[in-house]
Amino acid sequence: MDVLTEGTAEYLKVDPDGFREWVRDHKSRALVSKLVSEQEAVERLVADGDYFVFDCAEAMRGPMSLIREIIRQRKKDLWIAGKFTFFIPSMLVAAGCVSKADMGFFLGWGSVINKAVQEGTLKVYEYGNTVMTMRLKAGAMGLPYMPMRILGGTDTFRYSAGKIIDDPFTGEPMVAMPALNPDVAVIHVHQADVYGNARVFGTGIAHVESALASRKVIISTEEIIETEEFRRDPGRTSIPYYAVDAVVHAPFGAYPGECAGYYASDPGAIIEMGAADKLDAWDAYLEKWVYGVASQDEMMEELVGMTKLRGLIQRATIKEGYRA
Amino acid sequence: MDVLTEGTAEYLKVDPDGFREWVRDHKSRALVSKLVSEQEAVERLVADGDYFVFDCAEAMRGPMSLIREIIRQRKKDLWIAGKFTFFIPSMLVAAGCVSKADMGFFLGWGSVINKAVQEGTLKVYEYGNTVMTMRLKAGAMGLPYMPMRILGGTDTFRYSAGKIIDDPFTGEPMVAMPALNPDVAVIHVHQADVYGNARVFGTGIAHVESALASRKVIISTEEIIETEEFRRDPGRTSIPYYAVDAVVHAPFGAYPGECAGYYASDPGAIIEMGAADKLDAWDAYLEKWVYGVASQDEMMEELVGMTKLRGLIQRATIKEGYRA
Amino acid sequence: MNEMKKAVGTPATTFSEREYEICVAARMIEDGKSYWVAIGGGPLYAVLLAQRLYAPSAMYVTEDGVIGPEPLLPLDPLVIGVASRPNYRALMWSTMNGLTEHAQLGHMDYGILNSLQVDPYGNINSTWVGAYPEEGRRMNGPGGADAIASACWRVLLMVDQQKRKFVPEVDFISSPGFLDGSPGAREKAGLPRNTGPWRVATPWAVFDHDEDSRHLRLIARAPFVTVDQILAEMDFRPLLADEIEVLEPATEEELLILRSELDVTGQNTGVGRWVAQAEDGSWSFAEDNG
Amino acid sequence: MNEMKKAVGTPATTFSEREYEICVAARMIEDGKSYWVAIGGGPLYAVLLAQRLYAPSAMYVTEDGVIGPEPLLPLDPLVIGVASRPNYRALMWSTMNGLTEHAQLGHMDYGILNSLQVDPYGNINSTWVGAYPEEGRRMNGPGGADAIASACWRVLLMVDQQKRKFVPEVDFISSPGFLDGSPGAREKAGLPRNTGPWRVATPWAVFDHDEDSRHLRLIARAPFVTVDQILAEMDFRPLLADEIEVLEPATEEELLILRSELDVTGQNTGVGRWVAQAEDGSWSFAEDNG
Repeated sequence: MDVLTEGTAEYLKVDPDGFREWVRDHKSRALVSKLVSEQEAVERLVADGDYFVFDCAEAMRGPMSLIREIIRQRKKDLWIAGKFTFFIPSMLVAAGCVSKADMGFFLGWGSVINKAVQEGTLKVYEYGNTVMTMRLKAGAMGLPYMPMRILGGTDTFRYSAGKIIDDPFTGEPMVAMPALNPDVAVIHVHQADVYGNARVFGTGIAHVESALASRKVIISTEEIIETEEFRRDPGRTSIPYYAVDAVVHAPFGAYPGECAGYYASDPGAIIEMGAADKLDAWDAYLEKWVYGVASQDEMMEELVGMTKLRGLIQRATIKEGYRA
Repeated sequence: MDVLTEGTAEYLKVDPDGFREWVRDHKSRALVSKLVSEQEAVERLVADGDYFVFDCAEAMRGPMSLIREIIRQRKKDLWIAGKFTFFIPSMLVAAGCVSKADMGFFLGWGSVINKAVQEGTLKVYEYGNTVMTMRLKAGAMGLPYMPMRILGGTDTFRYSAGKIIDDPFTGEPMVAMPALNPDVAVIHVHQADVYGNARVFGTGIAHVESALASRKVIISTEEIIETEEFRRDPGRTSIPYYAVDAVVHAPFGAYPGECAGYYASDPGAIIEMGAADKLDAWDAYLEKWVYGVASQDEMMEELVGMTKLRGLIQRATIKEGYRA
Repeated sequence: MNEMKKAVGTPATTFSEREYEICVAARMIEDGKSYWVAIGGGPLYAVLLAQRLYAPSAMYVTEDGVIGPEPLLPLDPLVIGVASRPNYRALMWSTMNGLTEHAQLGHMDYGILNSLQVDPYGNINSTWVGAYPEEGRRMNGPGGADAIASACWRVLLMVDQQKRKFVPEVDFISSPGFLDGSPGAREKAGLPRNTGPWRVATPWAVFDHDEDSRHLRLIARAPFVTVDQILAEMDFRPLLADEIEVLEPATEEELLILRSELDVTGQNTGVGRWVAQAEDGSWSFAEDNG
Repeated sequence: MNEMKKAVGTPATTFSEREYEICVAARMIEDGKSYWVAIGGGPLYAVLLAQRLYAPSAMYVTEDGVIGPEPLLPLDPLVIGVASRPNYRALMWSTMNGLTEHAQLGHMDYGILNSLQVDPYGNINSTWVGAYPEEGRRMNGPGGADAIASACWRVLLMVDQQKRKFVPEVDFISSPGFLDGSPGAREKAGLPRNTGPWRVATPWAVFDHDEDSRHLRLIARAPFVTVDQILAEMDFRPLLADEIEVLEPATEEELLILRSELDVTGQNTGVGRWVAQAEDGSWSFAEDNG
C-alpha cells in the first residue's frame, strides 16, 4: 500500500490476530461471576507497563474509584489514552504511574506534565479526542486501522502514528490511524450484572469501544442488577458480558464527578483537583484522597460524609433517560 | 495502494465527498415536518434507476407497504441490495422493477431471478449479508471503504467488488469493500416523530446504517409520536431526524411480517408469497396484493380485515423490550 | 473424537435422519462456549438441544444481532430473526454489524452452518448449482454463512449425506473452508489466523479435517450405516480415521425434548428417512419421508 | 457581510468584551442549520443566545454525542458533557464516534471553536506555545476541535483580540485551517472537499478569508475600536475588506438573556475588559477585569 505521509509517533503494536487469540484464551463466554473488590480487580488486571484506557473524565462518569486504586497500588509505566480528560493525566503522572501518553485533551493548569516530559520520564504523542475514539473503534471492530476524514495536514497528525494512504476505490488521499487495543480498560457504568453485562445511560465517549477493544476490562458499577433485568430489556445493554473481565460494585465510583441520573458532581472537590494541578500540589492531594484512605468506601465515609452525599444525590433531579 | 486481488463486480460509484455535498444541499437540519403519504413519498423520492436498499425482510419488520407502493408505481431499473431477504427480490424482479442486484441472501424457490438473468434483464453481483451491512456501515461513516476480516478467498469475493489490499500497519492482506451509499433507503420503524427522529426496538439488520448511508430516506412508522417523547428518553433514538427525508404513517406496514411488540406475522400470507414464487405466479399475487388495491389502508381493509388483524395483534404477547 | 459427549438417556429405536443429525451435532456442543448459529433449522435445534442436555451454559447468537436469547418456542414459520419469539429474553440486542465485529474480535468460538454442497476442504456452496455464471441455477446465497465461516474460530457444518452434496470441487465457493487446502491459504486471503472448518455432521457420519492435508476425514459413523454406505454417498473419497467410532443412537430423552419442546411442529422430525432398530439389534430404513 | 443579522433590542452602553464577542457570534448563527459546538464556553453561549433571538431552529451538538439538547441552565462548573444538565432534553444521545461520523457525512453545517492561537490561514493551535517539542509549554491539545475543523462545512472561530493570538505562523497546527493556503491543500491532506475556516470573531472584529488567497481579511469592527487598534493587536497584517462594516453594539435584550438566563454565574460577563459608551456617543474601556 502506498503510504504518502506518515506521522512519527511510536504506537502500540497493531495485531488483530494476536488480539483474537487473547480473546479466545482469556475471556469467558460462560456466564461466570466476575464480581471482585476494587483492590483485587486492579491487582489482578492492571500490570505495570500496560496500555491503559479509561472512559470519561473526573467530572463526568469517570471511573474514579478505580483510578484512585491504581494510584494507591502504585502501578508504574502505564501508557495512557488521554482522550476527553481534565486533570486525570496530570494526577496519574504526578503519582508516578505514567511513562507514555497519547494525548487528545487534558486540562493542563499546572506543570507536572511539562516537567515530566523535560525530565524524560514521560513521552507524549499527539492526537485529538475523536481520533483516539476512532482508533478504539477500529480496535473494537477487529480491524488493524481506521480510515478517517479528519486531522490530515496538521502537526497533530505529524506527531501521531497516522498515515496518509490513497484510498483504493477513489484514489483520493485518506488518513488512516492504527487501531488501538489497550491492555486494560476501566469503565464506570450505571448498572451491571455479576457477569459483566452492563448498561450506560446518556451520552458517552467510547465506553463500548473501549470495552470491546481491550484485552482486560474492569467495569465499576453504581448498581449490581439481576441478569433477569437485562433479559427484560435487551436493547438497553451497552456492553456484553463476554467482553468483561471484572465487575466492581462501586457506588459513587465517579465521585467527585457526576453520574447522570444518580448523583451530581461535587464542584468543590473537582476544583480541589484543579488547584492541586495549578499549584503543583499533587502530593498533598494524593496523600489526602488516595494514599490516606484504604478504599473507595473509606474515602466516601471519611472525606465526603453522609450529609454531603445526600446533597449530591438530591441535586440529581434529572432522571429522564437514565432509567431502564 | 497495492491491490493484490480484486473482484469483478460493477459497483455503485464511491464518492464520499459527493455524498457530503448531497447531504448539505438536500437534507434539512431544521425541524420541519416530513409527514407525507406513501404515494407521495415514493413518487417524490424513488426514481427509476436508483440504487435501492430496504431493511429487514417480509417476515420481520420489512417496509412492506412502501415496497408494495414502489411496485404499484411501477418503478424501473432499480439496483437492489439483497441482504437478509426472503422473497422480496423475486417479487421486485417479477414486477419489472429491478435491473441489478447485489445479493447476500434471498429465498429462491422459483425461477424468476434465474430467468431474468438468462434473459439479460437482470445482473447479479455476489455478496454476503454482513458484507452488505459492512458496506453500508462504511457509507454511514462517511468513508470510501471498509476493511474486513471476512469473505476473502471465496468465489463470492471474486464476483463482488471487493479488493484485497495489504494493511498499511501490519502488512497483512485484508479485504476491503467499497462503501455503499444507496440513492434511496426504505425502513420500517416502531415510532417516529414528524421530523424523522425514529425508534426501532429489538435487533436489526442495518436500519441505522441504511438511514445514514442513503441520499434519500423514507421512514414508515407504526406510530407517530411527539418529539417530546424523544426528548424524554434520548438514549432510545435510533435514527436522527436530519438523516430522514420523508415519514409515512404506516400502521401494519410490515404486514404480512411481524413488527415485534406490535403484531405477529401472518404465516398464511407469507406462505402465499412463497407459493407465488415457487409456482412462478407472481402476476396473480401482485394483481391481488398490489395493483388490485390503491393503498396500504385499502389492502388491510379489503384483504386482511379486522378479525384477522385483531388476531395478529393478539398474538404479539411479548412486549418486553419493545416499549420505551 | 473426545469432543463428542456420551449420549444422555435410553437408546431409542426409531427416529428420523434429520433428528439424528441434530442429536449428533448437539453432543458436540461445548459447554461455556459461544456459537454463531445459522438462523433457523438444524443448527439452532442442535444448540437448543445441547443447552438442555449437554452444555447448559453454551451461548448462541444469530446474525440479526441477538445475543444469548431464551427463545419462546415454537417459532412462527419463516420468522426466524428480528422477531419477538426467537429473540426473547436475550442478554443483548445488537445488530448484524455489531455481531460481525464481535466475531471479528474472536468472541465466537464456533459457527454452526447448513450447507448445500461441501468439498474435501470444507468449502461451502450455497449460491449456485452448475457452471457459474452461465449454466445452472442460483440458490439462496451465503446469507450470514460467509461471515460465520470466516470469523468464528471453528465451524461445524451440517450436511445431508448425499453424493451430490459431497463433491470434489464445489460449483461455487460461497463461504470459505480451507480454500485450496494449502498451508496459510485462508490467511493469505485476509481471513483471521487459525480459523476454519472443524467438523462435518451428517445424518450418517461425522468428519473432521486432517491436520496436515486439511482434507475431510471420516471419524465416526451412525450405528445404522456402514462405512461403505457412507462412501457411496460421497462424490470423493474422504480420508479414514484409524479407528472409526460408532456413534450412539438417538436417545428417548433427546427425542422427547426435540419433539415436545423444540420442534413441536415437526419441521425436523419429518425430514429425511426414518431409521428403526429391530429386536435383533439390526437397523433398517423406512420409506423416504422427505 | 450579509450573514450578520441585525441586532435585536435597544443598544446597550456597557458590556464586557467577552459578552460582546458572544453577541456578535450569535448574530452570525444561521437558522435551521446544525452547529458542532466546542464543549462549554463562548461557542455554546453564542448558539444558545442565537436560539433565543436570531435563529430559533439552529440545532447544536457537542462532542460527547448529544444532539439537539435543551440544556438546563446553569451548568455545573466543569461538568460540560456526559452529564444531565447540558444534555437535558436532547433529541438523541449518541457517542463521540457517532457524532464524528455524522460530521464526516456532511450533516454538520458549522463548527464553532475557541482558539488559543490562529494564523492567516485559520490554522488553530491549542497544543503548544513555543518551539515544539523542545521548548515551551504544552497546552490542552485539540480535544474535539480537530474533528470539528476537519469535517464541518464551515468553521466560526472565536479568538481574543491579542497580538500573541494572531500570529503569522502558529507554533503548532493542532486543528486544520487552510493549512499552507495553497489551492486544494486540505483535500491533498485527506480532508473533505470544500470545507474550512469561515469567520473569525473577536471582541473587537470579524474576519473572513479571501476566496482566492485564503488569507484572513478584516470585514467588520466593533463600534468602540478603530481598524488601527485592531491591527495593533495582530502580529500579522490581515487583508482589509473594501468596506469595513461597523458592528452594532450589544443590546439590552442580548445582555439580559446572557446574564439572567444563560450565564447567571457570570463566567463570561466577568472576562475581558468592560466597554462603556458616554453620552456623547464615544466609547471607552474600563479597567481590565480579566
